[in-house]
Amino acid sequence: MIDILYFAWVRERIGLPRERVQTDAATVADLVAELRGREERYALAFADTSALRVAVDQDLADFDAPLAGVREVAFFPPMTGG
Amino acid sequence: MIDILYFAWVRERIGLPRERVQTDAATVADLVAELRGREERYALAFADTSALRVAVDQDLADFDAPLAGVREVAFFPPMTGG
Amino acid sequence: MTVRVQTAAFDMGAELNAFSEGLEAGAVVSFTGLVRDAGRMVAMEIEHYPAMTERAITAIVQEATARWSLERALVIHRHGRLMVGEPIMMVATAARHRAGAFQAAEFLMDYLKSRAPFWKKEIGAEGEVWVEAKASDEDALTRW
Amino acid sequence: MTVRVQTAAFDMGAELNAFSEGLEAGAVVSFTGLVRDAGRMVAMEIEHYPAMTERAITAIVQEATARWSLERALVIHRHGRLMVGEPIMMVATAARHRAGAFQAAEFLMDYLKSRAPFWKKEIGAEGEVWVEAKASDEDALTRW
Repeated sequence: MIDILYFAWVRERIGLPRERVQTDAATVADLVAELRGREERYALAFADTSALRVAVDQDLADFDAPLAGVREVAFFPPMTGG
Repeated sequence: MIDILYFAWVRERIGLPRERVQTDAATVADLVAELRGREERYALAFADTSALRVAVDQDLADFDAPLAGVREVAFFPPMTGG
Repeated sequence: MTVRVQTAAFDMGAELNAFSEGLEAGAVVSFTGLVRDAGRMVAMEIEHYPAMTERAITAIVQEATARWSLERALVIHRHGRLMVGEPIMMVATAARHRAGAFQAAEFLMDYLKSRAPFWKKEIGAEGEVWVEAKASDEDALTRW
Repeated sequence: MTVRVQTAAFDMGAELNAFSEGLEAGAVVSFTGLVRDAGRMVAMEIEHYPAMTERAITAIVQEATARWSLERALVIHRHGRLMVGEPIMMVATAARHRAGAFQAAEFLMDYLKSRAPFWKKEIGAEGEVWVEAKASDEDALTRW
């Protein structure tokens, strides 16, 4: 089981801030492919991953990051702090 | 008549903060040569003009600046503000 | 090193004074970001990723502290609803000389802009819009 | 634009708050220089050239304001006798974006260091010594 978190417009498009999923995805990219296949709103949110950033267990990561042992994955647009 | 001002260690070496002099010096460099010839303390203060800065009528200037019409010349070491 | 992530407004002057109290360093630089009125904006809403935010900022501050031998560093960043003119965030750095204090503050700002998990939304009379990340902010990181 | 040359101490936090009051700009940078304890120093004495000081600083601030489209700029510089830990001077800049505010503040500092008519003397238990200008400060001007 992995907790998936969504922020900003990713959260708004998918319609929820977090969910817990059962997955055998080996990498973040595999997880994205799985989510895209679920429903139109996921397909829309993940249409262009170059517009997205990902954090794995609260550290910024790449989409090819492995998911073995991971508890939390977060998807969001490029950050706009400061 | 020109007012000559001295600051920081130039003032200390010469022993006064300002004086009024009658001079026919055409440039700052001519004035320096004239002052050097006066007394040992002036010769010491002006021994190395590369260690000095000059302002003419309260604007930073070069040693070859002309003195025609000038009312105030100031000599001091490189500034250390901030 | 102080890192605070909060919804409450803060008094930048009081923060600067508290930061500078008893310093041995000679140079203190501060940056404060204010909600700027970008047209018909009435407020700004800042979302963040609570579990990650302090951790990400702390890592950035530790890097700056080591790199520029800072005596102290401060980051305050707000989230939630902010009005036009209110302070959004503040960075302060204290170093022996001015070059280090300035560089560390700019480094912190560049990293906070693009690497700390905050997202800004402008709330206007006619709707809401997420602030888009600027390519120039991402580019700014390459200088460090 | 505010330029103040004074012997009195000042409250940097109160100055920063007053400076930022009602700004439209989004970015405020401040620099404060404090008397650093350089060994056995007990105080610092700052001499200046009254007729020239404000005029020289004003020219520098005008140049920075034009070059970085500053909404506001502030320079406070003290002279006379200062104790260790006291603020010597302060610069603040307000611009639309952070890059302009940072650059203008650094520019002002570089020019104040080498082009404003102040001379610092360190007063120690064993004597007094004029602070020597650093080649690095003169070099810093070449970047502008």
